[in-house]
Amino acid sequence: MTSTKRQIPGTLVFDGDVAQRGYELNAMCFSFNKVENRQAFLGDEEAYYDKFKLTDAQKQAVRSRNVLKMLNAGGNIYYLAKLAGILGLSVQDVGAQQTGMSVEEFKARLLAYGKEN
Amino acid sequence: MTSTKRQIPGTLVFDGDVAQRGYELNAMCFSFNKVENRQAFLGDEEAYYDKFKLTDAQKQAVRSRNVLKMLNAGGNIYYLAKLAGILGLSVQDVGAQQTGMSVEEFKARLLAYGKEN
Amino acid sequence: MAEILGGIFASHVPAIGNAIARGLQEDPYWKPFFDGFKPIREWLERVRPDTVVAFYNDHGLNFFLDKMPTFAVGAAATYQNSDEGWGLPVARPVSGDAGLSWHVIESLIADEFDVTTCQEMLVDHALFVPLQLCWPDAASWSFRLVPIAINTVQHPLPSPKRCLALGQAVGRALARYDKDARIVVMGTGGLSHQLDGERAGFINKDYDRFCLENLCPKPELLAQHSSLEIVELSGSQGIEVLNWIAARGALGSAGNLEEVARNYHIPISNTAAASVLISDKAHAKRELA
Amino acid sequence: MAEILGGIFASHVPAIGNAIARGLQEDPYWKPFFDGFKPIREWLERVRPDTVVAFYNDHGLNFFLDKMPTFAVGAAATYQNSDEGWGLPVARPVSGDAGLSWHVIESLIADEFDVTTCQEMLVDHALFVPLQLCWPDAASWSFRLVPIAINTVQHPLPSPKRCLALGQAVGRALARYDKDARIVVMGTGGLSHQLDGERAGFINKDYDRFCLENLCPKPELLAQHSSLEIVELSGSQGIEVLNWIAARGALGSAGNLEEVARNYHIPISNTAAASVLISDKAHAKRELA
Ligand SMILES: [Fe+3]
Ligand SMILES: [Fe+3]
Repeated sequence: MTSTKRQIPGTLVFDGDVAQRGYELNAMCFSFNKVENRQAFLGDEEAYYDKFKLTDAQKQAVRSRNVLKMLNAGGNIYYLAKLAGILGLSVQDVGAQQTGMSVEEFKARLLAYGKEN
Repeated sequence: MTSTKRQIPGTLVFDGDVAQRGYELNAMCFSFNKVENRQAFLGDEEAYYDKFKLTDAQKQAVRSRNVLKMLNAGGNIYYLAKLAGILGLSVQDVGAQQTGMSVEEFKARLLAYGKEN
Repeated sequence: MAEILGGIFASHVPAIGNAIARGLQEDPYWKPFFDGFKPIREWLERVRPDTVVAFYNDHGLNFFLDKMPTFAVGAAATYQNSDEGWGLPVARPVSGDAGLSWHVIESLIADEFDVTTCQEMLVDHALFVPLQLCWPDAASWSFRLVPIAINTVQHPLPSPKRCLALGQAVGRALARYDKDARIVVMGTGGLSHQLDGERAGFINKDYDRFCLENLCPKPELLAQHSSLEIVELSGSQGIEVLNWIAARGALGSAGNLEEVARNYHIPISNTAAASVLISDKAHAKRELA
Repeated sequence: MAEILGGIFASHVPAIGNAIARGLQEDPYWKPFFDGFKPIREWLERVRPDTVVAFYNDHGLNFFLDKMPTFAVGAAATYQNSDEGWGLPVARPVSGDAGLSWHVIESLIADEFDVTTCQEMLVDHALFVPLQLCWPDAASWSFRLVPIAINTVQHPLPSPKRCLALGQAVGRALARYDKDARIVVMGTGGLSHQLDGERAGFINKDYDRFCLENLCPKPELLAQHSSLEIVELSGSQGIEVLNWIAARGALGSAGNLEEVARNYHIPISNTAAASVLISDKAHAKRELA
């Protein structure tokens, strides 16, 4: 069904192709529901990558703290949000990083939506 | 939907009512996919019951090695089969016990099906 | 006999849970959103439901990609919240209504909905945040819950049309339930928002207005788009409106319904946040008589 | 383009796996059953499939009652067997065909089947026993697998009618697949047997004959009963014939099909055991041309 995929601007649809690519990364993020796993990650990131058999692209994306790269490596935002939490990033921080804005600009844009008619 | 349930002779349909009643027992049996759990059960049955929070009816049924009692306590045969394995019971042993036959009689009955026209 | 009193529709982002934990209801950023729940809480005090049937989506607490159901119906005795990884306080557990759950499951399978049945089910902020908004005093929670999870995480998602049909089938099952139950239906999530990608921060007020205008009188209009069309219109998390569509389906025919309250406020976190209360007129009449 | 070569239907009880492990194929008790696979193996050598799409039911290896799907479609790169608790040797893993799996999943969700998607999935004897019967030399397994699990464990089960429709929808998806694939469909389990209750050891030859007679030409007759009616007719495990019904659905219209081999033997363990091979005439004609 790949040939007829709908293209949505600025949006990577998390479908089977992406889900296959990102399985290990998402499995790692899913493990962060448990505090001992979050601590293990913070204690030794590289060992934790290997425990979940992350691909090189996934490792590089996480090392770089770049959310767009994590998405391209197959990460799903519902699971990546748990990693963002560990890294101390709010959803505004994540939004700003992906859109190339400062966090203040990103927040101002959201507030502006509320003020326009 | 309890009022309109179909009654099938000699058969306890594993539906929501039974599944609720037997959840802990079936969870215990599901754990027997792992050899270390089978060994833990064999090492200390009573402690293993408590680990899975078996109800008194479930404990009594397993202690008695009586399959019909296990079914009445909510056990599902797909999971109970793993317990039967630990107890060294074949499906013919289990069939004989439930039907009140000797194992030889039970096997003979199965063979007879094949010989009749 | 069971009766459906009405339906509550509410956003569910974790930041709201955080604001509740920190007591920010009167803070200028939060007040316009929290105030939307005043009429809902007043209504709930009046109609006294004892059962909540809630459509929501799991955010990676109970379900992972190893076994991702399209529709999952809870059939547990109790629903626990749990650590989701980002520091939200763990909510008090809620009692289940396993008898009603199994009635709904029997009915859905007979109607050819291929649901996954969950006798254990951790429930995340997507349900506990709206419950806290509606019943701020968790210590007094006396209602029983039937949670129904819809996949909004991994495409292909169910179509809006299928979600509406699921809700309608749940509504028929509830109407046939022969035990006493005063039921409120709930749909959580939305409205437009997107957390991921170059389009992060996307909000579409026109589409949100379209949803709010048509939810009560013409839900079939919300079901005219495909799921991918809604992702485009409403954002990759705006698709959580599937939960609203299913919940609206459970309320049945528009002729019996009345919109009692509506609130829409931007922004809450990255989200166009909303709350809606729809009540069943027939129930209201019975109460007066 | 993908083509469906035919379908294989086979019992799957663990005792068969045991007999294979112990090399009892020529033992007088086992020979009448194993001999039924000779024509199937010959046919497989001739048509050389590279893909197996298999309908089966899990026996408590991959799924538990915490999350019990009605229909689950595997989308893994590899399928592992694992210890089921009763001493069967663990089978060699099989490669998945994740591309085909996702194609089938997209198609099923579009057709309003609410499947659970499994990117990891342990597969039990119910699939590995039939694979070993068809391809005794596991070292040479070169086909790729798409497993589809049907709930036969916890009622309410899907209706036979719904299972037939599921199979038909899978068949349509396979026919539309635009990559090369030589596909064999498989349905495992049955025929009549019952392990539990005072009726343990129950076998119903009349009902089994009815199934075998109608499977190829008139599968809709097998779908005329409810699942509970089949439990009564065929035993509480005889209901595994749901897998056969779905697999038959995937083969499409009877006019294109031909029954090539059939075997029925009582008893294997507590079961009326059977095997059937149905081939696609159109494919056979293309091969000759
Ligand atoms: Fe959400
Ligand atoms: Fe079986």
